[in-house]
Amino acid sequence: MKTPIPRPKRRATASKARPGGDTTLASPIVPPQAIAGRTLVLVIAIMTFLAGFTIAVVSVIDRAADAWASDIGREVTIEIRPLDGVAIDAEVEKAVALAQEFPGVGGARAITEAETQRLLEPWLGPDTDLSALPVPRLVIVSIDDAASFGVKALSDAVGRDIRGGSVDDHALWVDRLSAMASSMVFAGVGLMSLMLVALILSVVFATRAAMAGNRDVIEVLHFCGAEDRFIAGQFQRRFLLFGIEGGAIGGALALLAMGIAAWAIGGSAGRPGADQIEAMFGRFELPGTAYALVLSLVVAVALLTALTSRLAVRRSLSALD
Amino acid sequence: MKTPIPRPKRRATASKARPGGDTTLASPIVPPQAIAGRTLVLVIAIMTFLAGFTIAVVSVIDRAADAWASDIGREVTIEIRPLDGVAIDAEVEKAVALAQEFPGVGGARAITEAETQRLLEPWLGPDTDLSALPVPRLVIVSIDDAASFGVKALSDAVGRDIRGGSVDDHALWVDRLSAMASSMVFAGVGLMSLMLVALILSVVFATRAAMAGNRDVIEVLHFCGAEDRFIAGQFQRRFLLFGIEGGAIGGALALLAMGIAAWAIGGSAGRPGADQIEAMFGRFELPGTAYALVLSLVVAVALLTALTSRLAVRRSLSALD
Amino acid sequence: MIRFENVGLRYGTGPEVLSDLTFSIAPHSFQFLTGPSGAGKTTLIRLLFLNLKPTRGLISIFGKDTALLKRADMPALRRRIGVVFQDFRLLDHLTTYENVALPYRVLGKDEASYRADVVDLLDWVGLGDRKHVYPPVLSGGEKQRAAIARALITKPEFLLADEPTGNVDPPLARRLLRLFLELNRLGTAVLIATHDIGLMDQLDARRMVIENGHLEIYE
Amino acid sequence: MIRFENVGLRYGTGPEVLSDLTFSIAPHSFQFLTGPSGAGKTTLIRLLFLNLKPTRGLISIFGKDTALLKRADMPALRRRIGVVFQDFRLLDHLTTYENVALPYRVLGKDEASYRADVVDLLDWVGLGDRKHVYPPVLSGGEKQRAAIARALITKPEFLLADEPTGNVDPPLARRLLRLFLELNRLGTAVLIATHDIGLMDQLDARRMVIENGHLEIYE
Ligand SMILES: Nc1ncnc2c1ncn2[C@@H]1O[C@H](COP(=O)(O)OP(=O)(O)OP(=O)(O)O)[C@@H](O)[C@H]1O
Ligand SMILES: Nc1ncnc2c1ncn2[C@@H]1O[C@H](COP(=O)(O)OP(=O)(O)OP(=O)(O)O)[C@@H](O)[C@H]1O
Ligand SMILES: [Mg+2]
Ligand SMILES: [Mg+2]
Repeated sequence: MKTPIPRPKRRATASKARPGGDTTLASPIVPPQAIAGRTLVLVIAIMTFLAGFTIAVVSVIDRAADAWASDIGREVTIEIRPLDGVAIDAEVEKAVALAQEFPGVGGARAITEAETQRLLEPWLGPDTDLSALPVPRLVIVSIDDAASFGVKALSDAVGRDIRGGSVDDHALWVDRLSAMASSMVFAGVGLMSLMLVALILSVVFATRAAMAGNRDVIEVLHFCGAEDRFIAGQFQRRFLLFGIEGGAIGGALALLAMGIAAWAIGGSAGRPGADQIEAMFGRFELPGTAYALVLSLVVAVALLTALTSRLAVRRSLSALD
Repeated sequence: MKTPIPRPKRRATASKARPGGDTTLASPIVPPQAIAGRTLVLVIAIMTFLAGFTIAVVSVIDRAADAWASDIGREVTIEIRPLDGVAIDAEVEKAVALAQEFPGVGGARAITEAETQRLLEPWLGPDTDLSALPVPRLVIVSIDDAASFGVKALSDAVGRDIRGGSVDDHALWVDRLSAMASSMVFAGVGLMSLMLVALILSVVFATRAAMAGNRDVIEVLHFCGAEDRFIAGQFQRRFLLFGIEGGAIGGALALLAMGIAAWAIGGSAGRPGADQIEAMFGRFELPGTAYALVLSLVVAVALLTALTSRLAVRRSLSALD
Repeated sequence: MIRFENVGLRYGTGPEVLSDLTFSIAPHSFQFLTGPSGAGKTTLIRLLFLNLKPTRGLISIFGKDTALLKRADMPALRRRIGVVFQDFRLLDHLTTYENVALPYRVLGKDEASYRADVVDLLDWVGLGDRKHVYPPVLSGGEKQRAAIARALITKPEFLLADEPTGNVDPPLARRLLRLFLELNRLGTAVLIATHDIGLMDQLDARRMVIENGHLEIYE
Repeated sequence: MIRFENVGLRYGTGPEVLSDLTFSIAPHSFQFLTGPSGAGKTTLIRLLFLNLKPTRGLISIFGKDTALLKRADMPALRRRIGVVFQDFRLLDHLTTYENVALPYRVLGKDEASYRADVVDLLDWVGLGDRKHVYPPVLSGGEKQRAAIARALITKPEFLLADEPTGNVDPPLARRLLRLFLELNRLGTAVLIATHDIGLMDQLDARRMVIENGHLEIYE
């Protein structure tokens, strides 16, 4: 029998008859790695889930904090104390007119006596006749365009033009609430950074662990004359897939968990406590940025995984020569 | 030269002279596993840290929620409306006396007119003469022993004995706040369960990944006639150490992070917002149970790691025969 | 000591690699096992040290029917058998010395009690100055000798060596053969699977030849 | 084609494993490399396929001084060299067929263009019916033949084979030798490291003998 080395003629026929027609190159060059690969995907999924969940929570808090700060900041109150010999109703109307003309103001509204009475009821009892009392009247000024509105200018104008009038900009409350909100956001961002550091560390280490079993493969490919680029590319592709798989699972679960939380809280609308939570956090609707952030998290995780595997391959390769 | 096989005499001298005196059995039977082992420790540390941190936060919230609910629940207010022909001051004194006698009550205190005025100032302006007004008077009753105190009995007694008197037990507020607190605790416990599931999954998978590289070792030991118990024991011991190392690092970091958070918030006492946070969460002191929980978390993680490795060894072994 | 009766073995659903093997191995005996590559030598050795169960037939080892053996009894039995694997199976994280000492460690022996034995044996197989290096830096022949030393160190009652001289030069192969003979002289039954005709010709020993799944024995 | 001048090599701080090697290997030549176990045959082969850098001396491969080679140039050079490793180095997750086809895959060739070659070569080395199994279930000799097939498949200009017949029976060894000779006849320079005197005696080829770090050449 002739050795199989030079066979120009047989090769020609062979490519027609395909003697090995049942052989296919199904296996990827990089091994599928049952356990190490599955672990990597799982670790990525868990960490992406936790980080994604944190991102979602932090963005809900962030939005809520914004809303608190701006809701309160968007109103100032003009208080008009009754002075002897001054028609208070006329002053109130003047104040409303003055405020409405002011730049940046969306509208101004006087609080009626009935409303005032309701506000004071807990203190004065239900049957007090307010008209007999020197109760100050309030005008709520809502601000449309905070940039062009100047609380100082309004205050000056009110002091000048409205007798017994003064402006309360709720500065104390705005300060306190926005400080509290920013503390919560600060804590949330801190937690998120922690999560991201944990995410990066886990992904990098899990990838490197999964790569550790591949030294042989890298070596053999290298000795077969494969370019570094080729080898790194093979691993990068597979680990990119691991990263996408893990990241997508984790990210989807994070969004799902957030959705379930929103539904559970929404569903308990009648329950006591739900109102407080809703008041604090809004309707638990995820802002669109949260989706975008979670999505970019998934992309970043997949890229990180691929990059780590690439670096691991490069390191293995440069240790070889 | 004689083959080295039977040497009863030489062995005797040898054990004196120690020809191989420089040889020691330093290496553990189970390989130290540079990357896979380090990854396992890291994953354990990260997950323990996150779970520990969550436990700490949840126990702070839990304690704060308890405190809110009980602080509010520990006070009821008696409101005494002025009625024509009744000496209100006398009724207030009677109410204080009545309340103080009540079982479970720690003390009762009438709110002075000056205090009432301060409370009403935002509404009525600074210069109102309250004596001219039919302002109700309040008696704050603080409760020492919630078990023996019956709000209904007090309410009945007040209605019977004090003219114009009624009891406000803040039931609405207590309900609302305790619902809110329990919602937060519920969310926290949910998050904690999530973390624990993530922790268990990560530890189990990372351990199995680290074990995957050890099939050879298990096989060789097995073929050398090692008992299953011996092999499992070797691995279990090493992985217990991995678990303790990772768990201790993560647990310590979690407590440290909590400490830093407490310090940072404590240090910002003067800052606006800090008061709100302190009011909400107490002094950020970790309850002792949090330390105990984090510690038992570390122990549980270490045991889980060891147990997973043991099961992995057993599975490998039973696949061998 | 060892008895095979009508043993057949197939891997999975493949063809029968070994069929109708009937033979016995006496205590203190010395035999070569040979046959073309892929004939089933390694398979037979795996049957002999309880790493494979036969598809059919009866195997009894040290007088015990292997089909009736409980898992818990196997380690004790395996410790009476030494194996040199064709692919060495050294542990890469242990030094040569530690690899060879492994069977003693598994027995829970104190190091002082076997250190001299291990060192002497390593000297004999020519690894005296490679004691403290790890297998990945050993040459092929050095690995093979370490694997042999590990199989011999506890002087088992039955020694199985799978191609133990494939990676060493003829003088060294002769030296190793002397080691096997010495062990045999002390009472160990020895079975050496080999392709090396030069090695077999040095000795007038029983030859077991596997071909096409069948065993023929030339005493 | 290959030229060594005063090449010396030590591992780490150990003694010099090879010293003052001066020789050249001509294109189309055929030589055996032999020497006792641990002499440095594998080490020399590693120098020849750029897996090790010499501690001193000059190596030129295909006319290029290896000390001046850039990393980026090495893969192209390595592709002109086929290597049979002493420990086979097959990839366990690829079938025999895929292992042998690997050098083609690395070149980015289309499968249809080499399938027949691979199948023919596998048939020749007697692995025709083991094409689709994975290396862990191959016998020692089967693995060795797969490793040989992988080194030959692209008909490299220079073939290095480290102990390529240590696990096969003499008739199969002769058959494999014929394969190497055929390759040589087609223009490949062949270097076979072996302990097998029977194999070397079949051929009147140049013999390079390493002993105590020194090389002697018998033409
Ligand atoms: N685990 C397995 N699963 C399936 N087939 C196997 C397995 N192990 C071995 N074989 C096949 O069984 C046959 C006999 O293998 P074995 O290893 O016993 O041969 P051998 O006589 O030792 O050969 P060599 O001399 O080449 O080592 C071979 O064809 C081999 O491919
Ligand atoms: N990476 C390494 N580091 C240190 N020493 C090594 C390394 N590789 C081999 N050696 C030592 O160098 C010497 C030569 O080894 P080499 O593998 O070249 O021998 P060989 O001639 O191929 O032997 P064999 O015929 O047994 O395969 C041996 O003593 C070996 O222990
Ligand atoms: Mg075999
Ligand atoms: Mg070698």
